[in-house]
Amino acid sequence: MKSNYAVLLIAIPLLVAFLQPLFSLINKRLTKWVTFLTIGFNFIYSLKLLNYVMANGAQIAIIGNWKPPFGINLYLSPFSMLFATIIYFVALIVLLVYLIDKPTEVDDRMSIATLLMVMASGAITLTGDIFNMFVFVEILSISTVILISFNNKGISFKGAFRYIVLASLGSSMLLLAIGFIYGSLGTLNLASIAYRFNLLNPVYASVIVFLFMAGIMVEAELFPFNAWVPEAYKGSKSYLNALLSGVVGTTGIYVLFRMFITIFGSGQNHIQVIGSVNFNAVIIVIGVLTTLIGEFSALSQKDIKKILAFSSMAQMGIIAVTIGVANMNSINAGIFHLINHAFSKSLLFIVAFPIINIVGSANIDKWEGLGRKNIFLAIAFAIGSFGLIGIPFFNGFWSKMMIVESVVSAGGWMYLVIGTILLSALVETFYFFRIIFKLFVDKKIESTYSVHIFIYLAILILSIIVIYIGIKPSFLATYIHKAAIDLVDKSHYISTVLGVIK
Amino acid sequence: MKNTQGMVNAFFAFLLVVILGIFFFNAINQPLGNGLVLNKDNPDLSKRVSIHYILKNVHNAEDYLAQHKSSYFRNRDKVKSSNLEFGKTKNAESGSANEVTSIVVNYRGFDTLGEVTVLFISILGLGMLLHENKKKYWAKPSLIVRTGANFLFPFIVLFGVYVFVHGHLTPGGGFPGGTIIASAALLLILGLKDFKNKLTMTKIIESLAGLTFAGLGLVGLFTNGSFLTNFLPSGTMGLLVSSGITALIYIAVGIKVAAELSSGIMEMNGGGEE
Amino acid sequence: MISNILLYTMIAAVISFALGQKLKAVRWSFSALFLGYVGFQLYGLYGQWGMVETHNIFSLGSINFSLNFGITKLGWFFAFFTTIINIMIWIFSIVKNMNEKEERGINFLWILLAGSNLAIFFSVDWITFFIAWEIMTWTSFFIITPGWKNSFKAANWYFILSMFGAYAMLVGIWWLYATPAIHTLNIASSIALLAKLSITAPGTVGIIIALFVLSFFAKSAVFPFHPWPAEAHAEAPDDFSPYLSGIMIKYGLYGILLFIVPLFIQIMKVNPNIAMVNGIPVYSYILAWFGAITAVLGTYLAIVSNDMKKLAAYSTVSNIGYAVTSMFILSSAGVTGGLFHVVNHAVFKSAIFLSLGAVKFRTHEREMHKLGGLATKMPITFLTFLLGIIAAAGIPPLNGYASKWIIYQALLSGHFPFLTTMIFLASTGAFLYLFRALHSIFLGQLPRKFNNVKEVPFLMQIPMILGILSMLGIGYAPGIVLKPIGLAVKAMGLTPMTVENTLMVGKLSSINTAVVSSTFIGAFFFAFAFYLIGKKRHHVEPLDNYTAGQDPEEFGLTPELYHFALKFYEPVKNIFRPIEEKLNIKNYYRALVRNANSFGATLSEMFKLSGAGSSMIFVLGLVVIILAGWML
Amino acid sequence: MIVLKFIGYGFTAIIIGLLFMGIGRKYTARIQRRYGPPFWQAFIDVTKLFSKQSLSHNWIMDFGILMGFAGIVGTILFMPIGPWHFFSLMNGNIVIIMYFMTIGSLGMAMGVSASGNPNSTIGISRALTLMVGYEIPFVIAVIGLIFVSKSSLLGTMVSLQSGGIMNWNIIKYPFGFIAVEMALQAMLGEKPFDVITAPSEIASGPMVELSGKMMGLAFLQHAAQIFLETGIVVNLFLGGANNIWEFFLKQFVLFILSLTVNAISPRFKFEDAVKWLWTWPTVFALIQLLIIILT
Amino acid sequence: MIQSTFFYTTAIILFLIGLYGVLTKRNVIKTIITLTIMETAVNLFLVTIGYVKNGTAPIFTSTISDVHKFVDPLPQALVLTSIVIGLGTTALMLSLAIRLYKKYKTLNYLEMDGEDEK
Repeated sequence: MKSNYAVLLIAIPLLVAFLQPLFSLINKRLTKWVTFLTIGFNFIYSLKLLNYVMANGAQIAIIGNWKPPFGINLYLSPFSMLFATIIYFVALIVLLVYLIDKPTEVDDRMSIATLLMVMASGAITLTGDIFNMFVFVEILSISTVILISFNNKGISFKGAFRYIVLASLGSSMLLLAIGFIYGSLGTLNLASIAYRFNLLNPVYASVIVFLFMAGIMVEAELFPFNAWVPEAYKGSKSYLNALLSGVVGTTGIYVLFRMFITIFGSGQNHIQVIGSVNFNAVIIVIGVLTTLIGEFSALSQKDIKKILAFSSMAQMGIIAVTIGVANMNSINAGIFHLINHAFSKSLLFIVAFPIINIVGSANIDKWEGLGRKNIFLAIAFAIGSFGLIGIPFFNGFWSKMMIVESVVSAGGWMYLVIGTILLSALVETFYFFRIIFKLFVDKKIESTYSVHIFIYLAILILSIIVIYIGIKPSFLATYIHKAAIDLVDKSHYISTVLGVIK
Repeated sequence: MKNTQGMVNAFFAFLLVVILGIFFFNAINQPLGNGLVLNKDNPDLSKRVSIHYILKNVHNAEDYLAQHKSSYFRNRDKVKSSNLEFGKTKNAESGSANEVTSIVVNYRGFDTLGEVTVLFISILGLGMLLHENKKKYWAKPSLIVRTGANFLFPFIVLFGVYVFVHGHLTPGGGFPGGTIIASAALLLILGLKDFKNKLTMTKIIESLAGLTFAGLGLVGLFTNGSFLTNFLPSGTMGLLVSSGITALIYIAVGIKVAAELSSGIMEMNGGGEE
Repeated sequence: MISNILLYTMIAAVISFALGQKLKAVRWSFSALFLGYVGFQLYGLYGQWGMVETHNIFSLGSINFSLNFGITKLGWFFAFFTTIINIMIWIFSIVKNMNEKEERGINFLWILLAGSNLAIFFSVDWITFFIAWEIMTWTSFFIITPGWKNSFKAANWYFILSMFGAYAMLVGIWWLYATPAIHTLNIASSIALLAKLSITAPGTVGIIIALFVLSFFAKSAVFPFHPWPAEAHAEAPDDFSPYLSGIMIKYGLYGILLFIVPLFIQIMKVNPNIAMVNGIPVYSYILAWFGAITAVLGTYLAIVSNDMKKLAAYSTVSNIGYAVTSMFILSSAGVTGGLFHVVNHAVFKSAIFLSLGAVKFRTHEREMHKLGGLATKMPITFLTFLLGIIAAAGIPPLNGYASKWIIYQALLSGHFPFLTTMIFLASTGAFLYLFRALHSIFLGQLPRKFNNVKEVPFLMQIPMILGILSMLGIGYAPGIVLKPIGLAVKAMGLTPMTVENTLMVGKLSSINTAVVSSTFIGAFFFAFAFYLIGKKRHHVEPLDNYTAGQDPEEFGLTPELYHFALKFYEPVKNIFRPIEEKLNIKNYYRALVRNANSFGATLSEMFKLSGAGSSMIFVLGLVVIILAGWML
Repeated sequence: MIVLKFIGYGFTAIIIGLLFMGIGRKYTARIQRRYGPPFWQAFIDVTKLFSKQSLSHNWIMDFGILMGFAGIVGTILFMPIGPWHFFSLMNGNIVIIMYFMTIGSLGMAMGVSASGNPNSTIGISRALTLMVGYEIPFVIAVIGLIFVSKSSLLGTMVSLQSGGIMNWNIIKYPFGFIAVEMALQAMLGEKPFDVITAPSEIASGPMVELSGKMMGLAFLQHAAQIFLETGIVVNLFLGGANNIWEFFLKQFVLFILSLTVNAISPRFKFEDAVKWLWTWPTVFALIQLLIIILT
Repeated sequence: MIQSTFFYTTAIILFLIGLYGVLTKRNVIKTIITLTIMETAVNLFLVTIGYVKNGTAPIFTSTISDVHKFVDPLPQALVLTSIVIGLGTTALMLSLAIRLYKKYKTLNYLEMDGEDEK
C-alpha cells in the first residue's frame, strides 16, 4: 500500500534527529543543514502526497500492520495534508534564516529541537489516534520551550517557563480527557471516537470536550489559556517566532478544527450541543474575546515582537470564531485565513529579524527611517502587514471577506460578533499602519549590519506567495474546498478509517 | 498587606479548585442509563479495544463497523474461549507474554517512538539550557560510598540489562531497565571523585540506539509495507527469544534510555566542561 | 474596454515605478498624458450604457468572487468629470514635484489612485465596489503621509474613519447577501429587492441602509465624521489637497447617489406604509438634517480656523453638507442640485486648492496671518482664488450659484423651511471665511519677506486658468453639465428638471444664467462709467495709511504687524464660546482613542502576571467558560 | 433700448437714494434739535468727492469698489419698482437678489481691505459678521412668504398682495414684518447697529482709506443700497405699488421709521448686536414661520 | 473492599491539590513540584480506568493464563508513556529553574524583574 509510506514524514525526521548527535560530532553547523534538508524532503514528499490525496481521496496509513482502531493510523486527507504541507513549508523558510544566523554553541541541539518540533506538528495533523496526538503535542511543547529559551536571555527563560507551566497544565487536562474517553468509549482511535461519541452521556461528553479544549487551546493561543504568548514571543528570536505562530499556533487551530468539527461535532454544519452546553457559542465567545484582547493589547505595545504576538493571538481568535460558526462557508474561510495568517505572519516575523538587527532595537519607535536604509525590508514588512490586515489583492483580503460573509450569514447575535471582530480589525489596521508609516519616515539610520542573501530569499518567497494568493486565490481555493469537505464529512472519515459500513 | 493579598489569592484559588472538583466529581458520578459513562468497578473489557490486545487476535477482529456501536466484540462468548497459553502458544500476533509490553512496543509502538523522542528532546533541552554549567566537584566521597560504587556498578548495570532484555516476559522493560542503568551512572558520579563526563560516548550510544528503533520500523515498512511491522516470527510465547522485534526494540529503548538519562545526569553535573 | 483601461492604468503605474527616482519630469508628464488618454477613452465610452465585463477571481463554498465592471450613466458622469479635474490637478503637480522634494513612489500611487477612482465608478457589484473603495483608501492614505509626523497623525483621522466606514459597508454588503430575499451582490438588483423587502422587513432594510450610510458619510465627512478633512487636507501635499477635496470626498456622495437615494425613491414607489415627512421618508429627512448640520458646523469651523488649508477643507465639509441635504430631499430638483453642486464644488474647490498650493509653492507658509498682499504679486493666482471664492459663496455669475439656486428651489418647493434656514445660514457664513482667506492671503499688507515673490510658472498657471474658464463657463451655461446629470437622474427613476443651455426651470421660479451674467457685466460697465469721471487716481504705498496723524513706521509698525488677519473673527468665536467645547467633536474621538489605548494597556497587563497568575487566568478562564457553558 | 432702461434704473436708484440720505440727515438733525444740512446736501457731497483727487494703493482697491457698486446696481434690476420691471422671467427672484446683493458687499470689502488699513479691515470683519446676524431673521421671514405665495418671485408676491391694505403682508404676517424691520435696521447700518462704521471706535471703518471718487462711488453705493433694501421690504410686506411714486413713498416711510430709531438709539456692542439679531428678530420670524406652517 | 471510586476520588483530589499549589505558589520549584503532583494524579486516574476487581497483572506466566482476570493493559501502557513524558517535562522545568535562578538570583517568580525592555 502506497499510502503507508506517508509515515516517512515522521520516521525520516526522527531517524535524522537520532542521527544528528553524530553529525554534531563532525560539525555543529552541519546539523543545521541536515535539518534543513530533512524538512525540505518532508515538504516535497508532503506536496506529492497532497496532490495524491487531492486526486484519489482520503487515505490512511497503517502503522505496525494493525488495522484501526487497534493500531495507530495516519489519516491522509486534503485537509491534513494541506496543513502538513504548509507547516513544512513555513518551517523550511524559517530554517533558511536560521541557517545563516550567527553560530552558537548549542546549534546542534537547537536544530534537533526544530526538526522535532516541525515533525511533531506534521504528525499532529496526520495522526488518527488521540493518545498519539497527545504524545506529539508533548514533543511539540517541549521543543517549543527549547526554541524559546534558545535566545538565552532572562525573558526567554521566563517565557519558556511560563509556557511550560501552562503546557503542563494543559497536557494534564488533555490526558484527563483521554482517560475519560478511554474509560467510557474504550478506544483511542479518533474515527472510532467520532463513531461512538454521541453514545456518551451528554454531561460527561461535555466534560471531555471542556478538558480537551483547555488542553489544546494552550497551543492554539486562545484567550484564557494563552498567558504565555507575549513573554514567550518576546523572549524568542524573531524569526523563530514565525515557527511559534506559523507552526505551533497553526497546529493548535488545526486540532481544534479537526476535533470540534469532525470528531466531537456532528460533522455537517454544526458542532453539536453537548450536554446542554452550546459549544458553538463557547468557542465563538472565546474567539471574540481573544481577538478583542489581542488587538487592543497590541495597540498599547511598543515592542514589535509583542505586537506581532498579540496580533497572532487575535488572528487565532478570528479563526476560532469561524470554527464556532461552523457553516460550510465559515469553515472554508477559517481554513483560508489560517493559511494566509501562517504566510503573512511568518513574513512579518522574518522581516522583523534583520530590521531589529539593523536598528538595534525591537522598539518600533526606533524604526523610523528604515525605509531610507533598506527599502526592500520596509516594503516586505508592508506587504506582510497588508496581507494580514486584508488590503485588496493581498491574501488576507479574501479570507477576511469570507469570514465576514460567513459570520454575517449566521445571523442572530453574530452581528455583535462581527462588529467586535471588525472593531478589532480596525485597531489592527491602525497599529500596523503606524508601524509602516514609521518605516517610511525621513530619518537616517547608522548601521553596519548587512542582510544575508538567504534572508532576502526567504522574504522574497513569502512576499511573492502573499501577493500571488492575493491576486490569484483560485489555485488555493480548490485545495481549501476539498479540505473543508473532508473536514465536515464525518461519516466519510469514519468509513475511510474503519472500513465501509455494510 | 502582602499577606492579606496572599490569603485572598489562596481563598480564590481554593474556590476555583472546589468548583473544578465539583465539575470532575459530577462527571465521574454520572449515573448509568443516560448514555455511556466512565466504566467503574469491573469494566467490561469487551467494550474496549484492549480485549483484542489481550486475546492477541486483532487481525481476527471482525469488521468493526459491522458490530454494535457500543461494543468491539460481537460474540461475548469468544472472550471466554481464549487459547493462549504461556510457553505453548506459537506465533501469536504479538509474541510477548507481557501484555503491556505487547501494547507498548508492538500494538502502539508508534507512541513509544514518540515517547522515546520526548525523553530525547527533553534531555537535549536540558543539555542546551545547562551547557554553560561548570562542573561541580563534590566533597570527597567516603570510603564506603567509593567502594560501594565501584563494587555495585557492574551489578546494577547487569540488573538493568536483565530488566530490559526480559521486558517482553516480565514486568519492566526498556524504560525501567534504562533508568536502573542510569542510576548506576549516578552512583559513579557520586562515588568517584574524578569521574569524567562521557557525554560523547553517551551521545553516540543514544544515537545508535535511537537509530535502531527507527531503523527497525523502516525495515518493517520496506519489507512488509507498514512502519514498525513485526517482521520477525514471534516465536513461542514466554521464551526469551520470542516476540520478534518487540524484544529488540525494548533492548534498544533500554540502551537509549540509559544513555539519555546518564547524559542528563552528567549534564546536570556540569556538562559544559568535558 | 473598461477592464483594458484599468489594466493600462496598472501598467502605467508599473512603468512609472520602473522609471525610477531620477526622471521626475518624464514620469509626471507621462502620467498626466496618460490620464489625458484615459479621459479621451472615457469620452468614447459615452452612450454604451449597460455594458458589463466580468472577471472571475475564485469561488469557494457558496460564494463566487468576481470583478464586474459596467457603465452606468451616473458612473460615467462621475468618472468623466473626475478625470477631467484630475488632469487639471496633475498638470499642476508636474511643476510642483519637479521643484520640490518628491517622495518615493508617489507617482505610482497617484496612478493607482486614478485607476481605483475609475474602478469605483465602473463597478456594478458590491465586491468590486468594495475592492476599489479599499484600494482608493489606502493609496490615498499613503499619498497623504509622505513621511512627516504631523501628516501621519492627520492621515490617521482620515484613515481610521474611512476604515470604520469601509467595515460598516462590508457588513452591509454581506448582510445584503445573507438576507434570503435579496441574496445578490449586484448593485442595481439589490436596490430593487431591498425596496420590496422594506414592506415586510423594514428593520433589516433600515439597518442595511444605516450601515451603508455610515460608510458613505465617513468617506464624505458628513457629521459626525467631519473632523478628518481639516486634518488630512491640511497636511496632505499641496498638489494632493485639490484631489482630496475635489474628488475624493465625493466618493461617499457617489455612493449615496448610487445606492441610498435610488433605494429611497424605490421604497417610496413600492412601499405605501413607510413613515413620511413632507413627502419624503422619515429616514431620508433625518439624513438630510445630518447634511444641514454638517453644512453649518463646517462653516463655523472654517470661520474660526487660521490655517488656510484647514479653512478650505472645512469649506469643503460644509459644501458636502449642502449636497447631502439636497440629495436626501429626493425630489428631481434636489438630486439634480446635489449632483450639480458636487461637480461645481469639484471645480471651484480644486481651483481654490490649486491657488493655495501655488501660494504655498512660492511662500511655504500655511498660516494665513503670516501672508498678505500677494494679490499684486501673483495676479493669476489671486484671480483664481477670487473667482473660486465667489463661486463657493454662490454669488451669481459663477457656477456655484447655479447649483445653489437649484438646491434652494428643491428645499423651498419641498417645504423644508428649517433645512433651508440652516443651508442659508451656512451659505452666508461661507461668505465670512472665504473673505477672510481672500483678505489674509491676497489683500492687506504685503510682508517684507515676500517682496520678491513671483507668479508661479506658466505650466502651473494653466490648470488655474482652466479652472477659471470652467467656473465661468458652467456659470454662464449650466446646461452643459445639467444635461448629462439629467440622464443620470432619469436613471434613478425621477423626472429630470427642464434645462436648456442657459436656462433652468424650477417649480417656484426659473432663471436664465446668461442674462444674470450679462446683467453683472452691464452693471460693471455702468459703474465703470462713474469711475471714469474726475481726476486720474493717484497711487500711494500701502503702508502710507490713515493712522490718525501718525506715521506707521515711526511707531514701529511693520507691514507684518499692520496686517490685521489673526483672530479675524474673534467676535464670532466669542459668541460661540459657551458651546465651543461641545461643538468640538474631535475631543470625543480623541477620548475614544485614548481609552482604547489604556484599555489595551490594561489588558496586556494581564499577560505580565506572575507564573502562578497565568495559571490563575488559565483555571479561572476554564471555570468561567465551564460555568458560562452550562448556563448558555 | 435696454441700455437706456438700464441707465434709467440705475440713476433712479441713485437719485432717490441720495435724496433719502439728504432728507434723512435733515430729519435726524431735527429730532436732535439741530438745524441740519439742506436735503440736497448729499448731491453736493457726491459732486465734491468726484472732483477731488483720489488716492489708491493698488488696482484691486479700484476694482473692488467698482465691483461693489456694480453689484448693488445690478441687483436693483431684479427688483420690481412699482409697475417697472426689468426682466419678466426673473421679476424679483428673491434668491437671486439676496445673492447678487452680496457682490456689492464682497466688492466693497475687497476694495477696502486691499488698502491694508487695519481699521477698515476690522470694519469689514464686522460687516460680514453682522450680515450673518441680520440675514437669518430676514431669510426665515422670507421663507414663510415664499411658502404662502408658492413662488420665489417678488413680482408674484406683490400681485398676491394687491387689492387693498388688508391684503398686505404687513397685516397678514405682522411678526414677519417686525422681524424684517429689525433686520432692515441692521442692513442699513443705522443705529443701534452702526457697528460697522462706528466712527468713534474704528474711524469710520471701511471708509477710512477711501478718498475722492472712491469715496464718491462708495457714497453712491450706499445710496443705491438704501433704495434697494427698503424697496425689497416694500415689495415683501407693503404690497408693492401701482406707480413708482407710491413705491418711493412707501420706501420713504420705511426709511424714516428706521431713521427715527437711529436718532434715538445708542450703539450696540458688536457681539451683542449679533446676539440680539439672533434672538429677537429671529424669534419673531420663527413665530411667523410656525404660524404659516401650522395654518 | 476497595472500590475503584476510591481511586478515582483520590486521583481527583490529588489533582486538585496539585492545581491549588500551581495557583498559589510563586516559587518556581514549588510550582514544579505541584505540577508533578498533578501528573501523578492523572497517572493514577489512568491506571484506575483499567482496574478490574480481583484482577491480575496482564502478564502471562506459567501460573497465570486466565485472561478474564487481567486488568486492562492499555491504560498501563498509557501511563508508562505519560510517566516518561512527565519525567522529560520535569527535567526541562528543573533546568529552566536553574537558569532562572542563575539569571535573577531568586526562585520567586514575582521578583524576576528587569531586562524586559531592551
